Amino acid sequence: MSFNVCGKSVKENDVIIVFMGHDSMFPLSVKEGEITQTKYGAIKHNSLLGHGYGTKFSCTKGWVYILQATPELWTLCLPHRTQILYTADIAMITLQLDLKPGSVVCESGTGSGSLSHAILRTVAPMGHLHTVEFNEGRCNKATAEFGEHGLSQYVTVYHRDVINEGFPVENAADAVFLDIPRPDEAVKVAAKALKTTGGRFCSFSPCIEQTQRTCATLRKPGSGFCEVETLELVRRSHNVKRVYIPIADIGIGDSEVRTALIKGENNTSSVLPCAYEAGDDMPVGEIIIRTTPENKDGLSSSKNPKRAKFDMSSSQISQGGGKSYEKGKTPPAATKYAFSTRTCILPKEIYGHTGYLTFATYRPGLSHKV
Amino acid sequence: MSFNVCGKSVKENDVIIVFMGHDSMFPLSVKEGEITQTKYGAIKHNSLLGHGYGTKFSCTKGWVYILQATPELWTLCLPHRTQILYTADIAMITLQLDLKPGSVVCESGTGSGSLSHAILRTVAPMGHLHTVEFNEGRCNKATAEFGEHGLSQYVTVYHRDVINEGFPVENAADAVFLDIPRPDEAVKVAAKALKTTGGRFCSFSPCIEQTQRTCATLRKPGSGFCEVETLELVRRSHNVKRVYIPIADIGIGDSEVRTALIKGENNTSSVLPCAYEAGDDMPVGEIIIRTTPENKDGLSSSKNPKRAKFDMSSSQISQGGGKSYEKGKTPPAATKYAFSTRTCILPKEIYGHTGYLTFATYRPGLSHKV
Amino acid sequence: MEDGIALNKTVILQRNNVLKAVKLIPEKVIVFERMRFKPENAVGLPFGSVFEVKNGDLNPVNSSLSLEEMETAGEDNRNLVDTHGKSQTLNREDLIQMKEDGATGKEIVQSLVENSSSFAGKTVFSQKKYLKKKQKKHLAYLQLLKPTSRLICKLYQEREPAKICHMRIDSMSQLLTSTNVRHGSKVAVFETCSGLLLGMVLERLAGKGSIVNLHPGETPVNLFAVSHFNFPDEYWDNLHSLPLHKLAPLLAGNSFQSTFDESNKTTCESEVPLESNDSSTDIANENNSKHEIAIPVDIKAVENLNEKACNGPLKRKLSLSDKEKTAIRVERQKKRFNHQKAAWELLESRNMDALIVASRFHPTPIVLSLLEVLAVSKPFAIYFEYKEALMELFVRLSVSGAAINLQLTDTFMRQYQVLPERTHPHVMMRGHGGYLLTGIKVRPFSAQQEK
Amino acid sequence: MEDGIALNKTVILQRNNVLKAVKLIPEKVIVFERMRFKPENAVGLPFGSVFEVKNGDLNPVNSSLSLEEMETAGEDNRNLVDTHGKSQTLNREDLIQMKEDGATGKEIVQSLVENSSSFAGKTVFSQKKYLKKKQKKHLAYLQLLKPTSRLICKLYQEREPAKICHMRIDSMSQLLTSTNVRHGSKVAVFETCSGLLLGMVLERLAGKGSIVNLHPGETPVNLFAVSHFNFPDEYWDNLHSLPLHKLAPLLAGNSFQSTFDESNKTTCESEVPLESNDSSTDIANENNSKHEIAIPVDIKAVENLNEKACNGPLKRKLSLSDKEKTAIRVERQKKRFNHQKAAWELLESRNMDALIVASRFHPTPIVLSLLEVLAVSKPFAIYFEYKEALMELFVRLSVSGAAINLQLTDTFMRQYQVLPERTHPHVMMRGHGGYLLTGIKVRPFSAQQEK
Repeated sequence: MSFNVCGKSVKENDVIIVFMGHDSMFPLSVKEGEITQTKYGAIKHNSLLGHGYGTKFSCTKGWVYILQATPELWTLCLPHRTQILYTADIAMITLQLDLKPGSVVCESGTGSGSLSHAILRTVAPMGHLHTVEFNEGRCNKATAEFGEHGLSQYVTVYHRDVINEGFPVENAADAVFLDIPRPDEAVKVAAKALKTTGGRFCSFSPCIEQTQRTCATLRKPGSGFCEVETLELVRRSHNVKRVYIPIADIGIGDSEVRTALIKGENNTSSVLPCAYEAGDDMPVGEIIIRTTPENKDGLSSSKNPKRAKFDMSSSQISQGGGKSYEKGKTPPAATKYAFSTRTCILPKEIYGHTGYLTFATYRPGLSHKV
Repeated sequence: MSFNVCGKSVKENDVIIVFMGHDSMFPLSVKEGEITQTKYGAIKHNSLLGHGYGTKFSCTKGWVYILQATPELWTLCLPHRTQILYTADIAMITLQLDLKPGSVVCESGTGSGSLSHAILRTVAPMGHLHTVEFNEGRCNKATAEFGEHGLSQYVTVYHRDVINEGFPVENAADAVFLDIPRPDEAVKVAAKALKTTGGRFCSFSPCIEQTQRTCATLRKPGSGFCEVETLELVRRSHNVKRVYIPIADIGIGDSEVRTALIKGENNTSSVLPCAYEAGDDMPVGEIIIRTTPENKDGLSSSKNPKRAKFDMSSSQISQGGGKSYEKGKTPPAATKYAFSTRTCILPKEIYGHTGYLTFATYRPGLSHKV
Repeated sequence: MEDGIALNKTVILQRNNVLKAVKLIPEKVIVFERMRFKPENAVGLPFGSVFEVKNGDLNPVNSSLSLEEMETAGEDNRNLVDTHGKSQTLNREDLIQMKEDGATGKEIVQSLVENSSSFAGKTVFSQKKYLKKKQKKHLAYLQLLKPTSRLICKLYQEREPAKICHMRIDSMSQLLTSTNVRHGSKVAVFETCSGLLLGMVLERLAGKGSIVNLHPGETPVNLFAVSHFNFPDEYWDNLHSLPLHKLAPLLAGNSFQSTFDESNKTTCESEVPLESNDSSTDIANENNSKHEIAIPVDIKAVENLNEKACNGPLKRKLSLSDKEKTAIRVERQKKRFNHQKAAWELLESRNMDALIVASRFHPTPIVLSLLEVLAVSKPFAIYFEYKEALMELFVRLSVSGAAINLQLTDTFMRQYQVLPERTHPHVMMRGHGGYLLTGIKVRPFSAQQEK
Repeated sequence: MEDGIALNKTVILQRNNVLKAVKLIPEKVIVFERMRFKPENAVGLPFGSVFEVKNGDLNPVNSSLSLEEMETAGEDNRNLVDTHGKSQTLNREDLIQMKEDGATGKEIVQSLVENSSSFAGKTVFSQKKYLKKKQKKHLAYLQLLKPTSRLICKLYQEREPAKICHMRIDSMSQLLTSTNVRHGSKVAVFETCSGLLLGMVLERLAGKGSIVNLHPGETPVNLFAVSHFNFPDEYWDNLHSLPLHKLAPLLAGNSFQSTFDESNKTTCESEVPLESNDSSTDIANENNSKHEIAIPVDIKAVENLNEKACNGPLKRKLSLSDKEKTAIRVERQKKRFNHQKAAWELLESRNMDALIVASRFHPTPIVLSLLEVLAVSKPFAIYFEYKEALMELFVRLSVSGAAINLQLTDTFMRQYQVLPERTHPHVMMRGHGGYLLTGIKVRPFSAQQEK
């Protein structure tokens, strides 16, 4: 397989993704006779041949999933040679650069090729990517990777200094993307590379200073650029979890107290936890009643306590829990409650910033905006 | 009442908050004999006297709540003379400036007095606020307001240009707060105002350029400042709503189809909406079944359709809905479903930016950081 | 497509960040932002051209109105006295009179400046701000832009968010990227986003590959957004629509013939979608009827346009004889039948490359069913407005083992004002923006060496 | 309190953004970031002083180590060849030997630079970065800071977020502000945040007003954070603790006498909190036992410290006779009884000025009950880690009409690196941060002229 053509099962020279877990995957180029070691044991490439994509593959100490490579998976596990661009930014860049099959794109620098693969996916097979990188080592590695991924015919990698030497094409690009230290100094060469009939421009900068200079340069009268916009994306990935929230004892275990509160003149019945019977207003969760009050440490001893479960919005609570005391049975406060609900939890640490994206339209001679 | 002393009911000269709705409140200074017009009719001040705070007050065309003034309510309804500071920023400033009763604070500019009231609440009665404003009109209005609010003894308002003339006190302040166009030029006078034993500094700037210069000035060797930190707060207020999500017809109404899917070899039973019976995994909502299929436009005609309600995590669904077809009754797909859940919705537009807060510690002679 | 503004094509009108998509029909008056004009004068000019509306026509202008750049700021306001609008001596009636007398926008703005007692006392910054405000209001300038995914997204996001389930442009971009949509993909789509997603997918397929467009009711309800893209006719051949309620029969192993024999009767009798039972569908229908089926003149065009008619309606009416109407209906039904058959066969092969769902319906039953037709190792992406529904789907998919790399995400999109001395995030931002669930379908049971 | 570093007071230790609160006990060795030292040398110096640890002692230093400022950046990296750490000729053993030979941190860093083959080839920026990294690692420098609300919040937020229910500093600040806490307020608090909130409230009361500290179980579980503030003794007089499970009897109209007569027996027999039935309380208890009750020497101090003991435990042990122990226990119980009585009376008057709840327990029953003791027109603020519980409370309060100005909020807190040419938000930020519900209690029924 390559990034460009997909079979249903693994073939010699395919680049596959070995998926061991959400944050644990790696790319593998399948070569007859080779063996790759993983934490789940060895993978013999020969036994990979013909294995169906998207199915489990047994190693000696466990199993993994074998997946077809996509630019998105590649982004998650490519060898980092530089800071790379991630999915949210890549998606926005692709859309805002108006990319589609047939687009001609100039990129600098190539870096680790994270964005390049996504661009190629979108512009192939009729389009072309001219990608410029001034670090020779990276340049060579990227070229090799594109070859391995079957993308060579859609991309040309150039080793050059874009600011001083410019892009390799003129009046040819539909879009230019910059991810370099001094993007403002490359605005001119970007304009030169773009078609005189117009095109789109994007610069990615981690720092606001580069962004400020780039915007100022783009807005200079006569630059040919207009519709300058800057934005920033913070993508957050949520974990869905069931949480057990303990319900504190406010002292309604005593039946006299309970009676006084509910029937008394204090008008407080609506404010007490017996209000959990209210039914209709009850919400996004359920009350768990530990029916064996002896089991004092039920919650701490197990994350999934054996429980009698009652949904508060159904009428069952009144039979199994809440209202029972009114029928003369044991007051439910003698048991322990916990509230259970599904919730979304953000990871403790998240990426709070990747970079500023500055977009502009190149429209020489028409650079005014109403 | 004043901001500083609270009675239980309204007295002459009290400044009260007339609360008509979440985004609709205004302050009122109660004066015998006066009348104030509202959209719910006239408020005669005489009948306000003695009215209990936190209770409803009837106007001719409706009613309002009469509330005690607090700095937070004042912030929501004060007369805007400038851009004002809001609760999240105010709270952070108060905490990070180490304010407490007894603190001496210098502020510039006074602006509309939104922050000033919060500072006074915290530093009174032992502390003092020196607040500087270079616009004479605002200066006078703020002075008058502080008087009206019973705060005069804790605050002094100065009409001066803080950058050129400095703060009115030297070696006296525990904290300095700046909200002026060129805060970097006031760093020196801030240092002068602060106690030589040390203190805290904060500058609020809407733009990053001011923030950059302020940080650079604070970090200059010999400035006396250290622990420079910049942060930004975006506070979002959620609406809690019940939403009704329609369930699309995927064509399981036909009992043959249903039978084939559930009992067939296609192994797809787990993927169908009858899977709503699964029970334990069901979630944060409920299915509403419109039991009268004739009532075709039930959902559109009313936001709260008359409904037979079944909670999906209770076993009742199997009797009332999902499983019934297995017992030879009408397949439930002949009825229409909707899924109902509580959710949080952000307003269409929210404040995405107020300003950058830069904090620093003044510690002359010890301005290094390990 | 690069040839510039042309009649019978859609353009995007822009004035002061207000966007509108409109088809340029010869001689037909366009109304936009209180301006009324015919399109003819714009024909042949490049996209991006600026026009002033005068006497109901578009007049190309080339003045540099770049008011964005104001070099200085931060002047203080110690001497500012708020005049509460009392400094302007021209009143509303004066302005109306001037316009009736044929004054241009520029002349009006000039008069306003001359009659402002406070203008001279303002700082340079304030003067420019004042000028800009007045020019915005009084200059009848507008720009004609080329419709692109980006602009059409922006247009819906800003103007009619309810018609695209309140999706923001960042979610839209991620739907396409995370499902690896590209030239030649076979994509299953269920959307109630006015066709916007279909249009974006069609653009990336660029004439190769296929879309199976599942839709509620009997006929595709509202594909208005697709018509904005000015796609070449052959693009439409890749769009195959099928009612969602045919999905369960298909999955149950029924044949196309048996499933459609019955329902076709119903379809012929009533063309009204059966699912139109809430307000949002109603709006869609209304929209649909507004832009009714195009009626072509010669017989070749009939075929072409009818084909489009099945997918995306055009906007023109002509009076036709009953016979002609019948012929067109028959032709249309045949086309639809062929597309439905193609859709059926694509789904039956259970080998789709991507699945995208973005609708106002609960995603769980739809996604769980459509996952059946997605090939293993292929990505899917689901947008929904409320987190709770996606949380449910997330848990179901996790438990089932049918998908890996599951991610429930939202994106915080901040737009910035980057101007000298005034750089900061936009003060107002869109709050409500929806959630995405993405993942990759796998076969959960172990099958070493499945070939 | 401004007098600088003193023994028997708490200070905050800081090194490379790592904070720790520690009480300076005479002659007692402090362990912090692998450094071990006695506190004596710091006594009398101003807060903020920097020390180097040498031979188990603190040595004041005044070198300007300000490495934050690096003036240039943006040099390109075209000639960079990654050496993967092979450029350093000193190995780990060499460094250990140097330290054993008594080399200072500075000397070690200097050697590292001299033995780095790539240092000279680096850009100025990279050189500084390298130096900073090495200095951080090898210089045994630390700073002694004054404990303030801000630093104690930061400390818990960074080091032990679970002990303060994962509350961030922005939420903490808003809890105090939105409830209008000030000198003289009567505040009802229910927290399981190690006493951090109680400490912050006590600081703002500054010796006037009262806190009623409701707590789960029979005795206040963990008030460790309060002891960090170095409050004067009289501040503690304002803190009155009462078990939460006395709340319903109080609201039911029971008398203090009748409610406590029974339960006091139990209390005397078992001091273990009854509510300690999940892991988070267990941690708290452990913590509590680690910092056991201070045992004073003279009889006056007994009273003082016992009082504190009821509220916030100190850290010292002495061996005492059984008789002394009994005397102390009796004294303690008497104090506690008085505080409970004061708390009871405050709540009974149903005239509290503010209500703050921030715990790991479901807020609904707690808040609905405690609202009963809040005066009308007074604000309350509730923190909870999960949105769903607050959504529920929000709806209940809305429906009941008992509160207005209800706001369910979360805050997006972004920290920035503002350095020349390198200004941007921090790349990593805290994700999970909890939610706030704020509002004002009102009397929902109409009562014109209630006096």
